[in-house]
Amino acid sequence: MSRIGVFVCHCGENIGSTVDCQEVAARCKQMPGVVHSEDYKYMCSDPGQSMIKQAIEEQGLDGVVVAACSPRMHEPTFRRAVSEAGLNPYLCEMANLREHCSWVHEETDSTTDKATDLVHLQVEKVKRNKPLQPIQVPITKTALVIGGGVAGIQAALDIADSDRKVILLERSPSLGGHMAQLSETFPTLDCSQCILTPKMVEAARHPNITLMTYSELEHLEGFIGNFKATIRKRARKIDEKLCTGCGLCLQKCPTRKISDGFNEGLGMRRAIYVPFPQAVPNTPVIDIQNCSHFRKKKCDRCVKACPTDAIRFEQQDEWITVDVGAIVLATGFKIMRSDQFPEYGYGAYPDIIDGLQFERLASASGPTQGVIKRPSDGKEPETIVFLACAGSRDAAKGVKYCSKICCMYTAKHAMLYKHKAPHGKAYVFYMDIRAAGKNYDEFVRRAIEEDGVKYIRGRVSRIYEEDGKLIVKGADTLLGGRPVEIKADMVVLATAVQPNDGQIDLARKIHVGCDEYGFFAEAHPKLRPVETNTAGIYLAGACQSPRDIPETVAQAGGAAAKVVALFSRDRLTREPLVAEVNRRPSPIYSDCVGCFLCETACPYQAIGQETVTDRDGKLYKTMAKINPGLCQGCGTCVATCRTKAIDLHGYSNEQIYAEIMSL
Amino acid sequence: MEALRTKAKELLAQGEVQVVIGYEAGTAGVRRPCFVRTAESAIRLVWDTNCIGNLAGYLTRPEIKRFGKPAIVANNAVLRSLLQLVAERQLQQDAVLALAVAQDGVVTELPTAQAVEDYLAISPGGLSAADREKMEHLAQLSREERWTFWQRELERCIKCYACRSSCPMCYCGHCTMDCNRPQWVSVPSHALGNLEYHTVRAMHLAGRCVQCGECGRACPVGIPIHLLTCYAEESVHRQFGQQAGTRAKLDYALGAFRPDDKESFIR
Amino acid sequence: MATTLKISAASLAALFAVLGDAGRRILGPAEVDGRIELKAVRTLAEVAGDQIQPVLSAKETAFPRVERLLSYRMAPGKVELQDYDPEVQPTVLFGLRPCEAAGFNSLDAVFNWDTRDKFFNARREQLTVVGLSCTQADDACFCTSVGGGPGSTKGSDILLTPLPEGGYLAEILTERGEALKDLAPALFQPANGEDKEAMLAKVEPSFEHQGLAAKLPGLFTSDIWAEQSLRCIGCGACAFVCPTCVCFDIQEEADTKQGQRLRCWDSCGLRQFTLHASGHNPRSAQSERWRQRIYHKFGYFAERFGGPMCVGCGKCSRACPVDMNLKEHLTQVYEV
Amino acid sequence: MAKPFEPKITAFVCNWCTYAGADLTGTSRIKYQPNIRIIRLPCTGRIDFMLLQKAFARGADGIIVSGCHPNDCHYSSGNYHARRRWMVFNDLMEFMGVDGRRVTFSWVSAAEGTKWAALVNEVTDAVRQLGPYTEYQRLIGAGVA
Repeated sequence: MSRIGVFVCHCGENIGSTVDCQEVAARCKQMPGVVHSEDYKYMCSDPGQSMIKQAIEEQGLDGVVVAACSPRMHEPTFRRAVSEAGLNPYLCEMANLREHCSWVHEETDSTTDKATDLVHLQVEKVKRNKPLQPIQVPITKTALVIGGGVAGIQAALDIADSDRKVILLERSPSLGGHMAQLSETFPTLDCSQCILTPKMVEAARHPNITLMTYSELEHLEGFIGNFKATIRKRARKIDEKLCTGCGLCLQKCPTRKISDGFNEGLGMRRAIYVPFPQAVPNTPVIDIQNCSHFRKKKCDRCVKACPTDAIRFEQQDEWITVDVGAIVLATGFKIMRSDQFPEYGYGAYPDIIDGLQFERLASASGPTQGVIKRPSDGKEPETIVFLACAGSRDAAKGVKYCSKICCMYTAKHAMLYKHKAPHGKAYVFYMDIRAAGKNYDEFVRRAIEEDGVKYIRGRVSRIYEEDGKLIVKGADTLLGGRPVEIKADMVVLATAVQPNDGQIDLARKIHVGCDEYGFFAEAHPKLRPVETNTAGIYLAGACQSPRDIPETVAQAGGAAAKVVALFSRDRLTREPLVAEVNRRPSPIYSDCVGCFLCETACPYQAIGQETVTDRDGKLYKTMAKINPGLCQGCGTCVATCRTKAIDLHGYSNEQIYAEIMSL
Repeated sequence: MEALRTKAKELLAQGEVQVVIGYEAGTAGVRRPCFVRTAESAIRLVWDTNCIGNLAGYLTRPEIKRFGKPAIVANNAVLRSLLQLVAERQLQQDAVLALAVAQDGVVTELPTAQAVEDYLAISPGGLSAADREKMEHLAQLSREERWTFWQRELERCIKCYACRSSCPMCYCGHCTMDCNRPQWVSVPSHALGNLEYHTVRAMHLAGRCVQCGECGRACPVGIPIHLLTCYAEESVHRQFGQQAGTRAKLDYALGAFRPDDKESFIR
Repeated sequence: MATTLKISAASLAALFAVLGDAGRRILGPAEVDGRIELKAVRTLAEVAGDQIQPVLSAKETAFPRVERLLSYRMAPGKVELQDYDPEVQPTVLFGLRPCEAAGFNSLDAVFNWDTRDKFFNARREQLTVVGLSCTQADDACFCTSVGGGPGSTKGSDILLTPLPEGGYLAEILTERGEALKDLAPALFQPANGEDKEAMLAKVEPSFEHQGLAAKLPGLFTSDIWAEQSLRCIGCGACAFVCPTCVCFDIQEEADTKQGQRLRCWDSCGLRQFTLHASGHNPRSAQSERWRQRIYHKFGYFAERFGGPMCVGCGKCSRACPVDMNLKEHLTQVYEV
Repeated sequence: MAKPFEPKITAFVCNWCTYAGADLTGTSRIKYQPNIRIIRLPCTGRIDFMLLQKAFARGADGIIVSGCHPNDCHYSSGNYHARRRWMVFNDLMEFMGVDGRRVTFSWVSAAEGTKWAALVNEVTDAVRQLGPYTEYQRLIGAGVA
């Protein structure tokens, strides 16, 4: 017979005012197996915890139910207390009398009845609890950072500087990400490349960092401390070891008119190319969709031009498997494209551009060498209209959130334009100016007050072309909605920041959650902002939600700190609430029949197989085996298993059954 | 029938298989399972339209496995069971030689699961027209009438487990019904125990039932229990597309999902 | 004490009304949705005529498939037990075949062997068996091989045998039968040397049960059990329909505070029947379970009670999903 | 006078969304009817249909099953597996004539404290309206001699 102790907490008035705690404690004494039951004002307080410990020692309790607040609140507290009294911590359960009872019901008999039932449920459960030992797993002290933008670079450098190995993965041919495309950065207007490229170079040269560009994560299995990542290294068609980055091949390539992605379609590149002059690594890539060698089976000019014979048309993609202990997701963002806006012509007008295109126009290394020119005719615009919140905070566009960076970069864009063309006119349509950040509001004020950018509060309802001008029709809501019409030469849309392409697929591959928009979900919005719900996978930068550079860098450092903290230990301790395939004496060995229907139901690939052989080594039985390191304890396999050979520690069949039977 | 006997004789004589699982003449015209282990006794085998039982259940029984490699006289139900058993790793791909017998008595040797799959692709079996009619009739009744119908039927159940024992997919050594810690399903054949038993059985066969109807035929008290498992299987097929016993590779609908699975009842 | 009388069809029909008025429940073979079941009837017309026998046996009337033995309630430091006394209505089992009627003799023997089973006897004492001799038999029948016959009086309180000229010969065999007759003595007439055998079915003996019993000790290690049981799928249908099988399982249905103890049918054919908690199973193969079934019925039981625990009704053979024909199997054993 | 009928509602919820959502209901002090008893499980994927069956066998008049919205599962796909299982179970229950109005499946996230309270109230009211589930409860003890 069990010896269960029940401890009913009043939580001050929180429980006590609607539940008759004394009565609940008295009724619990009548429950079979309960040998001790008492109530107290604050069970979580020191004296409260001492009561529990004392009862365990004096009464020889073999199970404890604390009827108090939500177990999500104080379960660790009471489990610790119980273990300090020498009882296995997993022999303690909590009945949620506060959040699920006293706070949601009035003071009536039925509330006290319900409280009693809730305790009874846990009493029956705890009788069937088993002492559990934490699971220890080793840690592979190498991190995988996915994404080679500023977030990934920073995270990789911070981890590498702590003397841990890092694999930095980038899907494009070069590190740099969106930051490499930017002209100047707010609020200091320092040149983006000037501050980023040294970091890129440092990352590439760092002895602890293995750089893998033009590569993507294909498959991930494993668990915190013990991931196995399969990486697809795409063929550049260049022998990276031989290539010196001299660039002769680039000049000889006859296919020149390919829209240049780095320049956001505003420039051209060749079929063999380096995305931008400061690319890291500085090794070209052959774009086989456009290369004549692959399209027409002729042309080998690059081969002839190459002084080191580094061109490898036959080169194939490689799949590389690496063991890593932690993963930082820094996959960045994309922006909504201007063709998403019917009211602005669905992208039909070439002079309606998005923010990243403007960055390229303003960049000294851009297609116009930093001179702002209209894409349509190359003329320098005399009037530019900037539209903030293009798509953001717009439920109809599926983007209910604020993209956060647009207010600042729009001010920056207007300011840059005014610096380049002091006589030009710059208008900004905005909904609200959100410039919360160090020196941010000052920056916007400067644009307005010093540089004469005209801010109009209101939305633009329509843009159309007339006589070579873009007619921007809007309203000034500060002037009572007075219609405003501006004849502009160019319009810049500060389009919404969105999760990167393929992010949801990646999330699924690595088993992390996404929010409703597809941004990676953090484990807790406030208290665990750089962790995901999958242990060992951390977040940095705009893949989680829109962020500016300082925030991104700070978060990357935070994620790196988490990785380094994880790697500071040799072994990892995990909660033992995992599933297990039962064992029986021979000749049965287990109730598992080896149908492996559970295998695909497991979200973590934690189910493998085990063979049982007889004394002569002959195969007797093949059955499922759950890797306790991989298992996260969801219990989907338990519900799938027909023979009930699988059970889940902490939520076992016997425990749940007993709970139901107590009702 | 002669073709079958000749084939069996040949296979046994050449030692290609050690046992042929087939049908023989039983009491009063009944066709019952038999296990032919010598070429001489191949004469026992019969094949006619009365050979409707699903013999595949014997493939996983230790008593039969002991003989060595089996050939099995196969109607469509046997073939589908065979594929599902391979998918569920209860049989190796080429562990069984299936002897598919057509209406005209022509015997086709199907040595691998792949061959069975190809053969079934041409002539898939499925729910019989009579069963489909019964099922549709039930579906048209009101919810209360269906409840009454099933309660009246299940009342007769004596829990002899003939349904379970006859089912080729009920190969589990330790059935849920035998779990007593905890006792998920009431053992006695009282009203609750019977309802629980048959619900669990149907759920456990959802996505796995090859719709052979063997359980219904086996029931000594004539409960059309196969309608339950067949319905669960139909439900899976209708909602998710998978069909048990059509592929040798496991494709268990309830061990998979699509993020956009459509339902209309979750609030 | 046996007296032989006669009763006309009309009088028999009238007897039903008398029994009903006397508060007797009458159970008889009747048609339900095309099946023959033993069910409550009020008139002779409801009783199915042209049929061999129902699938399930009448043992359920004394040994139900699930019956409560006791219930209990737990409180801190104590358990309150409550005994259970079955309440049974006086019942007439009308139209049981002689084989099924004979089955009650087996049940009586087991349930009163070393201890008087309260539950069985409470129900059994309320039963009056009115047997009805067989005018037809099928390939499963073998009563004559196990000491019975289509007109055997074993186990019946009254045995009715149809007569060619109509009506029935009524053998009043026991006090219970006498008491039933005395409810309406005027409905019966004295017999007049009618030929009981005239309409009886012909069931040729296939083997001889004492001879079979004598053979068994030497056949324990024979291959015949494995050979015969190859197609056996190990369900419990045979035992559950059998009028003499008495094995049961005790189940406890309980929650945290109260529970009841139930007795349910069980079968030696089921693998779990002998499965130990350790995982060891002394009868792990189906052949061993099949052998046990035969040995129990024709060996051990016969040693203890002087005759086989089988009435040759053939219910098991008819219920078997894979045609395990008992007559055929026993004949094989006998002929070894 | 006999006490008016109060339905017995059993809920099976996942730890990460609905249990947390119900916690939020509490923290927000939103009131709902006290008929419900919650059984906490790690994930809807753990919720075997036999749990529901057993709850009815214990005399539940109504059952709530709830977990994370699709795409929000703490275990990434436990709820998707659960959804499929329920889709078949729901269908089978209907075929067997079990009263589908007695079982409510729902998604309640950790942020939906209000939804939880509304759901519990709706289900409690609806089941009170339906009355005790006598059809099923009649089975308890039936068939025992």
